[in-house]
Amino acid sequence: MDYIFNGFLKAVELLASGNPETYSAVFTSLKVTSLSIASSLIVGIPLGFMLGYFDFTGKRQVRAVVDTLLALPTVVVGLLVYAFISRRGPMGELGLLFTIPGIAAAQTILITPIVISLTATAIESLDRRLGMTLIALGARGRQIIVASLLEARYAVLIAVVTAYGRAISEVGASMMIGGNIKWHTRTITTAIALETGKGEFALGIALGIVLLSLALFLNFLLMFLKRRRIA
Amino acid sequence: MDYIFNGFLKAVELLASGNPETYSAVFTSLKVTSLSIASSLIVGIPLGFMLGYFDFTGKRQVRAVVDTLLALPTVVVGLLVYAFISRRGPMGELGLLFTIPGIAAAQTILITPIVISLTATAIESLDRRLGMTLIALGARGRQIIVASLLEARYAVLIAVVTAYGRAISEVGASMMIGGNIKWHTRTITTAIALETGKGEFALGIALGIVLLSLALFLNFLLMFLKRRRIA
Amino acid sequence: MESRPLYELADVVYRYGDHFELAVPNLSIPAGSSIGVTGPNGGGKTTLLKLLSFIEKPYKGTIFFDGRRIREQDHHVTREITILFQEPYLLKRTVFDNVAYGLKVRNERGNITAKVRGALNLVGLPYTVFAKRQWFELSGGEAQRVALASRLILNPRVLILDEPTASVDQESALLINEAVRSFREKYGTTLIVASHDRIWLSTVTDSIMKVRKGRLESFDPENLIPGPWIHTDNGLHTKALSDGRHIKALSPPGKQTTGYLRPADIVVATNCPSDLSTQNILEGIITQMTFENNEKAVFLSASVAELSLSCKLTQAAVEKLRLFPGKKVWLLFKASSFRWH
Amino acid sequence: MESRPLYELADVVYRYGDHFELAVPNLSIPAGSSIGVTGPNGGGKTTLLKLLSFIEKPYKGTIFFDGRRIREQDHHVTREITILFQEPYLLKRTVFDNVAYGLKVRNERGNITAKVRGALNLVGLPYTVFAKRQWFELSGGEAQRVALASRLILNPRVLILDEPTASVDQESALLINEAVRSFREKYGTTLIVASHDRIWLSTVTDSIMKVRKGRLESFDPENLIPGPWIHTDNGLHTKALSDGRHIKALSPPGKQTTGYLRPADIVVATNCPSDLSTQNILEGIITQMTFENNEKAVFLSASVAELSLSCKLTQAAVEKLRLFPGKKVWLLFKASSFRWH
Amino acid sequence: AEDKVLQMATTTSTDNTGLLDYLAPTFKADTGIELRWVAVGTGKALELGKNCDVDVLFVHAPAAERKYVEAGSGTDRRQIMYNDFIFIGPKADPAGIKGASVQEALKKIATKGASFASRGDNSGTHKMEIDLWKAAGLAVPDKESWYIQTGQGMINTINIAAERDAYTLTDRGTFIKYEANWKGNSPLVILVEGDEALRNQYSVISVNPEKCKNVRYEYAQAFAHWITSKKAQKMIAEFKLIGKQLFTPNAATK
Ligand SMILES: Nc1ncnc2c1ncn2[C@@H]1O[C@H](COP(=O)(O)OP(=O)(O)OP(=O)(O)O)[C@@H](O)[C@H]1O
Ligand SMILES: Nc1ncnc2c1ncn2[C@@H]1O[C@H](COP(=O)(O)OP(=O)(O)OP(=O)(O)O)[C@@H](O)[C@H]1O
Ligand SMILES: [Mg+2]
Ligand SMILES: [Mg+2]
Repeated sequence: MDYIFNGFLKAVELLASGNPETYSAVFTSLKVTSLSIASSLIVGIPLGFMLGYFDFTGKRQVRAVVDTLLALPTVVVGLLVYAFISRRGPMGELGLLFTIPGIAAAQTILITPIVISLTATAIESLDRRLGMTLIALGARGRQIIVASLLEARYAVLIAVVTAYGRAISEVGASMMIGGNIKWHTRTITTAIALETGKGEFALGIALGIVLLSLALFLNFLLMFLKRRRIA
Repeated sequence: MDYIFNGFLKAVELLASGNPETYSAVFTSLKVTSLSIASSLIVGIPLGFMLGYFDFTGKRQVRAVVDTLLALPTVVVGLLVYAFISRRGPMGELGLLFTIPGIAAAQTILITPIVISLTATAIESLDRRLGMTLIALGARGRQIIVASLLEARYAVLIAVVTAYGRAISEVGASMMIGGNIKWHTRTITTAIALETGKGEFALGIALGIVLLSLALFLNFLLMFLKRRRIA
Repeated sequence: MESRPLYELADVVYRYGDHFELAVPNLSIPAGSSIGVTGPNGGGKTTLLKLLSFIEKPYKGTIFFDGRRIREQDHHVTREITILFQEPYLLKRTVFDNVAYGLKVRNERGNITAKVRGALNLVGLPYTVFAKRQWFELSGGEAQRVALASRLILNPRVLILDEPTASVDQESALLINEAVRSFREKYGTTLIVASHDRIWLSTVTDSIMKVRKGRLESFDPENLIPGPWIHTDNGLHTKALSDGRHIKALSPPGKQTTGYLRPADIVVATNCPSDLSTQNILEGIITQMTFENNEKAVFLSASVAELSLSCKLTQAAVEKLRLFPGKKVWLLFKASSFRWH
Repeated sequence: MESRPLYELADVVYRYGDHFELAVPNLSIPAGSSIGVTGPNGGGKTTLLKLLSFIEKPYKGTIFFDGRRIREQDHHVTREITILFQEPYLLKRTVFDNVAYGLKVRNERGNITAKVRGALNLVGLPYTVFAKRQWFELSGGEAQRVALASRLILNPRVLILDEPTASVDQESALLINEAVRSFREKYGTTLIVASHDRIWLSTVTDSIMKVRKGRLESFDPENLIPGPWIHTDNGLHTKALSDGRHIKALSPPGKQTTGYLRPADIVVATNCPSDLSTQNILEGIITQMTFENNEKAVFLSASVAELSLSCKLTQAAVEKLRLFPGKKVWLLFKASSFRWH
Repeated sequence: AEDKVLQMATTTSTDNTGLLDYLAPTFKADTGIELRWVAVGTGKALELGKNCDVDVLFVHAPAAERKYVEAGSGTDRRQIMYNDFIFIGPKADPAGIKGASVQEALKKIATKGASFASRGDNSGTHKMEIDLWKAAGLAVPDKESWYIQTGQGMINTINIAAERDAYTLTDRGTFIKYEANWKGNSPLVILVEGDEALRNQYSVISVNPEKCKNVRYEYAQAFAHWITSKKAQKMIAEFKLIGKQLFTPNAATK
């Protein structure tokens, strides 16, 4: 129990004292998740739209596979990506191992299924009259996608928030691909894993609180943006 | 690269040969996730309904907090639960540490926010006429909840699938609370972590494939159940 | 039928933001009566019906039902009232399950199939064709009728219908009319119906009230003549019709204001009259004549250029003038007869 | 206006599962014409309109537009056609954004505010009151009119409306009528409108067709007399009315079959006739008389017990008999006049 | 009847090498007690002991262990066995440390700025590394660009070293496993070994029953007794990984 209390104190201390190791990890986490979220949205939202909007044979099977990928363990993603970008791997030349883009690539694989699946559900949950109405009003191609996503904005937003939560909290792939290298690829979560492994439970909790504060800040920001859009 | 291929071979071998350690981990994973999914649904679905259905002051703030909890790192959950159920913790008497119910409790904390948040979004995305129609037809209290969830069934199902994916793939809390004790609390993911830690990457991948096969099987099962319900 | 008031509304107010307020200082609806509600779009009909069905709570004032204040937990009372919304929503289930839902939540499990069959019959949908259809396998009118059946099956004490015939074909409107009427006879159901179809409404209800700008008015159909009104030399204002003729009015408050003309203020002539003080003498063709049962009067519609003007006459006058649809008539009204809202 | 066919349909078939098939062996719609579509619920009106707007593709057959087959990628063509659905859907945006959306997707960014103002005016919604409202802050009829405005703003070459006046008040129906008419005059818009309101329909369209059970029929209103038909000794079948009187018919195919009676097959008398060969002589009250401009005939509705029967008469006959709403008449028709579907 | 279960916290090395899997069945056969263990870092293992969540510890961080016993959390610390640490690095050996003494090797690495991967996780290995830097009279590096702090387990740290052409300090057992995976083609080779300073001592500590009333002290004692017995010590000596002996038993057999 003490850990929790001490963890709170320590979290405040770390943040207030401007502890450089903590801030380095915070910024690394932010860089990694910004990259991975951006790329997973670019890939996942259009795919999710198509999966939700169009009817095609095998759609249900594709859906089941995407849903299965929600159960991808982070370590396995780490292993797979590692196999490709390790020096001996086919993409070893790129030098992605132990770099932030490398971690982001692994996280993208991890969270894109979430974006696809939840976006598809958001689109499927839309009123069946929407699609016809958009076409009747003259929307075509990309305009239909954009307008449908706007109609489903809250559900799509939650897809993003869920994916974000998964990315910022995952540790297996960051550890495996990033290597948890201090001052370079150490993220908040790999730092937590490290401190916990050392038996520094209070510090682990403190870092967890730092991470949650970050997420809370972003969510409140989102809340205000939402309120601004819809009075 | 080789170990991906070897991992496939090994996965087939492990499953076909009835490797007892693998099957023990599979069953442990299933037991843990069944428990955690069941309890997170019991808690999360009604809360998610309320968050999505009712308007109350502070609703948006509550929502932002729940969404923040989507970013709970598994290790932190592990630490928090550990602080409570460690022998020196307030619930130490229950002897939950290093047990399956202990892991399930931690996972429940991890995935309940997912269930709440996605259920709330599912309910919010419903047609605004539904609530009034149910009341007009005489539904009251629990009947409104049940009927609304049925209307949002696909979106709620994806909430469950997402939570399931998170539970079965998480390793931090299982490791921390379960202790990865062979034949007892070793789940597939902790086994993967162990093998990866040993450098047995192919075995890690093999176990990852086993886990995904399990998830795929369950998702296809779900797909058939869905088809049966709606011709 | 009893005449003890079933509903009594006292100083009821409901608001949407600051752009709409429904105010009902007092209103009482006798048990077993059949009330029609009409009025322009956005007048507040739906809002009133939602209050009467206890789906919405008034911001101020009280609605007494059966002499009692109703609280939210009075399920046994509120369950006796059912409302069919203007844009009915079907549950994502089969037609059967939609119609049976109300019985199921009331735990009335006996004889469900027979009851569903009966309810579908009442709205003219054969059970064998429709019961197993999914909610989306219906045309607009069919969906509306399924929604109605799901209310009728409940044998409610108060049946509130918001535009029940909006996309229903004429045969079915007739059918619904019959169903609702036989319902009232059998169960003494109190009926409250909002509709724009004044004729249909007068066949199902005993009295009609009008809701306009959130206020109850006695029902009195009016003709509307929109602007622009152009000021002329002789102190009058005129509106140009599409065929070049003009309507003259006295002092409209604004250029674009719509003028209202009561049907009773229009005189109908079969020959062009001369030497009359009325400013407006307009030739038109009778398009429709309707017998209004509640008022024992005939409403006549005549087309004058792009307008359709409604005049109220006695049966005797109609007979004397030998009016019939298609006949050419002259409509006479004074420039001062206009009312401006 | 031109009379070159704008649409030509050849052997078009559309199906929903095995319970409904719309078949149009051939149909041609001239450019600039105004066509009404009516028919019972589930007849196939909406389905036909969806095909004509290229929202749905026929299973078989071809729809030529402007003499060409239209492929999905012919956006410039399909964008000239716009349809307003029976249950309009508003985008989750403000009224302004809803109405402006069609312009935006066409990249017509000039003068949007003025155009939106104009379109809202056409449907009778003041810009200042409604433009900033959110999609849910509208009454049923207001929403329907916003949806219509979002179509009118597009100045489409073909305007397809499915029940545009279903929950619109009478004034607004008139307004819409005017708007649509002036549209046609200004832009030569081709208009296709489905509606159950035959009278309203005949004021906006040049001709009306009927869609029943997925087949096009020429429009010819009919009276429906539902069963049960009881076999009697003299070889006839009778249906009992609620007041004890009977309607007699020859050999209905089934007990519950509905009989159809054409309005032209009913003779109207102002005195009870005797010595007539017709089996059915029923006393009733005239409820409504309508002048049908397209056919230059008068349709008369009379209530006979729970039925409302429609009779078609010439203007001369109406004048001669001095018919007026509220008058008592006798309706005469033969037991053999019934048709059974 | 309730199972006799002894809950142990141990370090990853004893688990990863398979030593405990090899010993546990015999322990059960001899005493009827089932050994269950969680394999974690030394720091975490000590923390679990402090919280009374385990009955016995099997760890290798002598300094921390002594502190732990002094604080009263554990009793009866017994040395069991040792293995040794080795310096490994790229075949090319850019800093030229092959065959050098530990102190020399570290000085060369530091002056040349050759990449060095450190576990940086407070594990027994990490603590040993820090001691070695200090013993060599050098400041413990931190932000130096050649000093890679992985904060991970041994195998991952070795992997990182291999990817980065870095030196690292490892226990021999993990390296044997690593090397075996490469089938004689390992990019990293042993460069410094055999120094007395590189000894890695494993001990068993019972959790103090005076601090933790729930603890199964008897079983812990039984284990401590058993593991220091001749039989167990012989088994440890015979335990081989890929044909190589890993641990040298050195219990003070009573
Ligand atoms: N949810 C809402 N939020 C804000 N304003 C609303 C809402 N619903 C209705 N209004 C406004 O309240 C007024 C009354 O609406 P109401 O639906 O009661 O009208 P109505 O008489 O039923 O009209 P209609 O004939 O079009 O159905 C309208 O001006 C409408 O714009
Ligand atoms: N999505 C659908 N799936 C299956 N059947 C459908 C579907 N939509 C309509 N139908 C059926 O097809 C037939 C024709 O429907 P349609 O909507 O064209 O009728 P309509 O003439 O527009 O009727 P209404 O006057 O009620 O609007 C109906 O019997 C209806 O039940
Ligand atoms: Mg309304
Ligand atoms: Mg339709």
